[in-house]
Amino acid sequence: MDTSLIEHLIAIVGGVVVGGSAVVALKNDWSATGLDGNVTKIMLGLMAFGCLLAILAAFGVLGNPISKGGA
Amino acid sequence: MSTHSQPQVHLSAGFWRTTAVLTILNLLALWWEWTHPLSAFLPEAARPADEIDGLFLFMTLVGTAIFIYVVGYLVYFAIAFRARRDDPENAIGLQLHDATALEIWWTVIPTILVIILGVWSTMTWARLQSQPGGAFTMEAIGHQWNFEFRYPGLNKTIWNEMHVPIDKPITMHVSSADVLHSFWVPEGRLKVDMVPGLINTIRFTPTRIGTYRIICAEYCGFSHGKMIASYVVQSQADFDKWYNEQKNGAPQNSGGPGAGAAAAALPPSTGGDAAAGKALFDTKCVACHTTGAFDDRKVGPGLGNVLHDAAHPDLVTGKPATPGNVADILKNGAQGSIGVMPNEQMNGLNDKDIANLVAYLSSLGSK
Amino acid sequence: MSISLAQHHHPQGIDGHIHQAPTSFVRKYVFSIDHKIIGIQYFVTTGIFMAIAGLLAEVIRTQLLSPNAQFVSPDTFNEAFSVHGSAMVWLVIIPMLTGAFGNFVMPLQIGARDVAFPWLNMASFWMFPPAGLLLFGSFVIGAPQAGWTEYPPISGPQYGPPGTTMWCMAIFLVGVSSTLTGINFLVTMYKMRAPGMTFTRMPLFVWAQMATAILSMIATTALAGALLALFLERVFGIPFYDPARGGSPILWQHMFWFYSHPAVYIMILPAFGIISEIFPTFARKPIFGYKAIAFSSMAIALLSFMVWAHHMFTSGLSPSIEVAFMLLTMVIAVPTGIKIFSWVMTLFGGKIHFTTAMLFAIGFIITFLCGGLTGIYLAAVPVDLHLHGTYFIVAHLHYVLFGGSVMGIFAGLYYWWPKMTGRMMNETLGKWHFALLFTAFNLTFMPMHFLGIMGMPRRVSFYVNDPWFIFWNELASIASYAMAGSFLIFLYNALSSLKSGALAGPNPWGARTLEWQIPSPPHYYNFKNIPAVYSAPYEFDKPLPYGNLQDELDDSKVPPQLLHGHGEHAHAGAH
Amino acid sequence: MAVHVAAHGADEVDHLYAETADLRLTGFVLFLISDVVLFSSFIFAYLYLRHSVPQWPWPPGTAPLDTAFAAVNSVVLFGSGATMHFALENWKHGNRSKWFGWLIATIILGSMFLGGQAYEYSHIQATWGGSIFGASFFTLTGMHGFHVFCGVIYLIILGLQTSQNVYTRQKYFGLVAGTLYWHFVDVIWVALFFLFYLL
Repeated sequence: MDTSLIEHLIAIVGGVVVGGSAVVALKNDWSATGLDGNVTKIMLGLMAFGCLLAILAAFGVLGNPISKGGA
Repeated sequence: MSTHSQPQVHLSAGFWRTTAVLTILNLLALWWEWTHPLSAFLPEAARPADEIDGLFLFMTLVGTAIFIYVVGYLVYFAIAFRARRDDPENAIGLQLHDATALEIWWTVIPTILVIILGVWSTMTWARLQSQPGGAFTMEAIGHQWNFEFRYPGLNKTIWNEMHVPIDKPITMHVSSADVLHSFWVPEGRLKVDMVPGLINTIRFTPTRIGTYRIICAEYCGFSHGKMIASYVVQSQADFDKWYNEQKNGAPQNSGGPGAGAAAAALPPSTGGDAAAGKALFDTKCVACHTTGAFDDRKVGPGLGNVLHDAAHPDLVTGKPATPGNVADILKNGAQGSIGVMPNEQMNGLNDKDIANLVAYLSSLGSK
Repeated sequence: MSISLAQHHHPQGIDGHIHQAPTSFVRKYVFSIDHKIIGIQYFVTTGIFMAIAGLLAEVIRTQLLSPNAQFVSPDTFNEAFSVHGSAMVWLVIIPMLTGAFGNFVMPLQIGARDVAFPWLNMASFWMFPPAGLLLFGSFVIGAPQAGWTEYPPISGPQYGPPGTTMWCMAIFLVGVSSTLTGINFLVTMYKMRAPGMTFTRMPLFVWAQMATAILSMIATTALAGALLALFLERVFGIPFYDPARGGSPILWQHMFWFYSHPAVYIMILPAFGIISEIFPTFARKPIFGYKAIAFSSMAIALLSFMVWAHHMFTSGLSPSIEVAFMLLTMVIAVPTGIKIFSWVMTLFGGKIHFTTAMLFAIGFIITFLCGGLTGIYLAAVPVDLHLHGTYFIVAHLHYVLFGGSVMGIFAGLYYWWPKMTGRMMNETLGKWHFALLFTAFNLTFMPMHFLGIMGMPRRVSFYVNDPWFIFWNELASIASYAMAGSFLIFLYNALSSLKSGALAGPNPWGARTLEWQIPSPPHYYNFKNIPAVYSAPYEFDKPLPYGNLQDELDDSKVPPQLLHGHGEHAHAGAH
Repeated sequence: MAVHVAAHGADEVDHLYAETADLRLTGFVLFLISDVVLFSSFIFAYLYLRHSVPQWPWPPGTAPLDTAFAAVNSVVLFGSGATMHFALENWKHGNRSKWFGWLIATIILGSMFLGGQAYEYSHIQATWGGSIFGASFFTLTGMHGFHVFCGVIYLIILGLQTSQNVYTRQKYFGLVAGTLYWHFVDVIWVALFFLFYLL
């Protein structure tokens, strides 16, 4: 099977899984207080955003057109 | 601190007397500054200058007023409210925490002044930007440590001498061949940095016939302080005369590096007088060089056996150590690892001097 | 872990919990974790650096005695002013105001037993001596020559002397150190104030230190980036600034000034704080407009991040950007003005005691005001076109950094000297020091305004052979020697005070802030009991607003007649 | 020093611990902020250089970066962030075995990211010193990679410490710091991923 295809599958599936868990964690921690609690919330949010970016990239919505393997 | 009960403040006669004195001082100072604008000391040789001087004068007037009043009251308060000898040791001052009205005043007034200044500067700056250019467009290029000028229709470059016709709006593109320089004509209040890899544009109109200084105002190395050229404002007729001379005359080079040097024939490296060369070496070169071995450096290497050194067969230019190549360095200078060998212009040498120096250097350590 | 546990004393923490001072010389004076010792270490180190950098300044002035002097070669001259500038900024003024004064005074003023991270504090100090060695040591292999700003390409691999790389390393080290100090102080001031010391009860010096700490924490890291990039370009040839390979010299100017403009305020805000302590104390009245001064510090700190490009008006930025930066820069004049007016008004109706510290504070206002006003010229783009890169800039920056920061440093030194050493300095000598320094300072730097306006660029080892230029340059040089002389007076005064100065007692000035309510010099643990704070610090007509201080002075080795400072009298007298 | 601590009742010590942990947390967050500024200054440099040339990557002819692969690698790193979060959660709930499991997962994922980056480096034709493209890309991602590397080492140390009961269910500031730091390298990567691969 084509490595590029595998790459995209991993990126999308992984992105969904990780981003999903990040969102869930964020939801559970929503009530957290204190400096560490709030910082963690910010971090989790940004992480979920990163996963979204990864998924969009894999779908070719963002970034340069899908290229094969390394250069 | 509004919680504190504010004590009664009444201003003494001394305060009002001081105010009067300061006001008189101020009027005198402002009158002097008004009658002695910058142009009285530094002529205005280009169009933006008058605008800039106007702004300059405004700032000076306001700045002086602020300075005199603030320092005046500071000193007056300090003296008037000093602890007297007969005061009890634990005497305390007026327990005054703030005075809202006063604070509003000294916030609002500076704000207004800042707004005026900001608007005025912005408008001036906009006018400087939108100056007419284009009677002709020339180029200036900074080199270590010379200014190169290029004129339209002139197939060669002019070194360190910028001729412009009076009352003609000129557009000039400036850049640099090596490091940062800055093109500054104090009499024109003109300054723009010469940045390698970037072309900056400056527009101005010469307004006063005469010869003025072009100074490099951005540090550029060993001879930064001597990187000075002349800004010659001429009548249209004189300018045309000069321009045609340049056009028809032999391709001259005013001893600059780069193009100028390339055009130059290799300077004479033979037939020099070693004795004269020694005299010259002992007055000029010794500033940076010894006649000892290579490692006997001051700034540059020892030149005792520059032409006979098995350990250093090549010169700093990477060329073999021949009299010709030494003469080349003497003429055009060279970039060393920890410093720079200035060119002949910087060292005030002519071809004969160079020949003499080469002869002297060849005579050294040859045994 | 357990070590650092035992080091921290939050006010609400275990109050009775006091440590024995370390006994071994090394742990006590060399690798000490006591903020007071570290502060004094900073004073000594930066003092030495200041002497060296000052001598370099005299080299510069001596060269400029005549238009074509051969006192030193142009290369040496360029090295001299470059290292002078770098050292004065990074090795003298910044560490003196944050490391030295901040360390010694700030924890005492907030009623803490030490800073939040004493070991980190020690580490930050010990980054300084190596940095100094790197910078001054660069002379061995050819020191940097492009001034303290080191604009590429002339500081880059192709042109810059080898020592420029050492310069990068030295400044990087200083940067790390002052970032860590900033973090350390910020946590200390935020978390470790004595109970009852709300933000608006903090002495103004602490406010200034807080604004400064924020700046050094954020801005200095940006400088680290710029330096790292220059280092990579010089050592590994990575193109950031090299135009030949697509890099941009202007990029350095942006990255450098994004730090170095806030740095200007790092160098002046603590001096503001010092002045704000000295004026109330010696005018015997509360500071005028406490909140205005405190908040204007914060405003200045905030604005300082948005004005960096006013150092680049001739570099060829787009005109609209230049206007934006010009206007933002002018705005800073307002909070600065508020400060100055408030200080002047603080003298109004006072009972002013003319101690040396007070004289320096007054001198500070005059010279700093002058520097501030010339700053406005440079803020306006059109005028800056004429003045940029000239001796006018040199004059302006020395009026701000010498007439401002250094005057403030001396004011603070004379003020807190008794607290640091337990002994008084000779006031007469001190006043001579002030008179000579103030006169010589103005004679040295005032002419530079004229020189710059009339066409003398900065960083030149030659100038036009013209009697007018020669006259003012000679005046400046000769006055600069007098200035050096005044430093000798101070040195003698300090040393003889250490040897045989009169005992100071806890509160020789009758000051109201916390550090003066405990013995001089303070005990290793500062406070026997963490004090409680009931009100603002400068209320001379009220009793001292502190609790838990009853027996602080009992075992201090001070003659009984000195045991009660003026502060106590004022308090008694108000009843 | 330990003596001093022992000299007080357990509750006092806990109180003191809470305070010191609080101080350190604040200090650590401030440290992370200043580290963000360090990255920001290089990001500014990258954007400035990129803006100063007509096309990107510069010089023309440089092959663009492989977005798809980077996306996978990013997901790996983000995943490690999630696992680290779960690890700390489990520690807070006193579940040591799960803590170790998630911690080891984090370490593995982090190492995988580093491996992926090494692979990417070896397949890019642009070189570090060759162009402003290489300069900005390798400097920034290299700096980030170095942070990740340090993070992996840090996590391994934390693992060893917990196995030797350095931390308790009440006193585990080191673990909080480790987690925050790891989240921090994640978040920095979000920025770099977007700026280099998607912009």
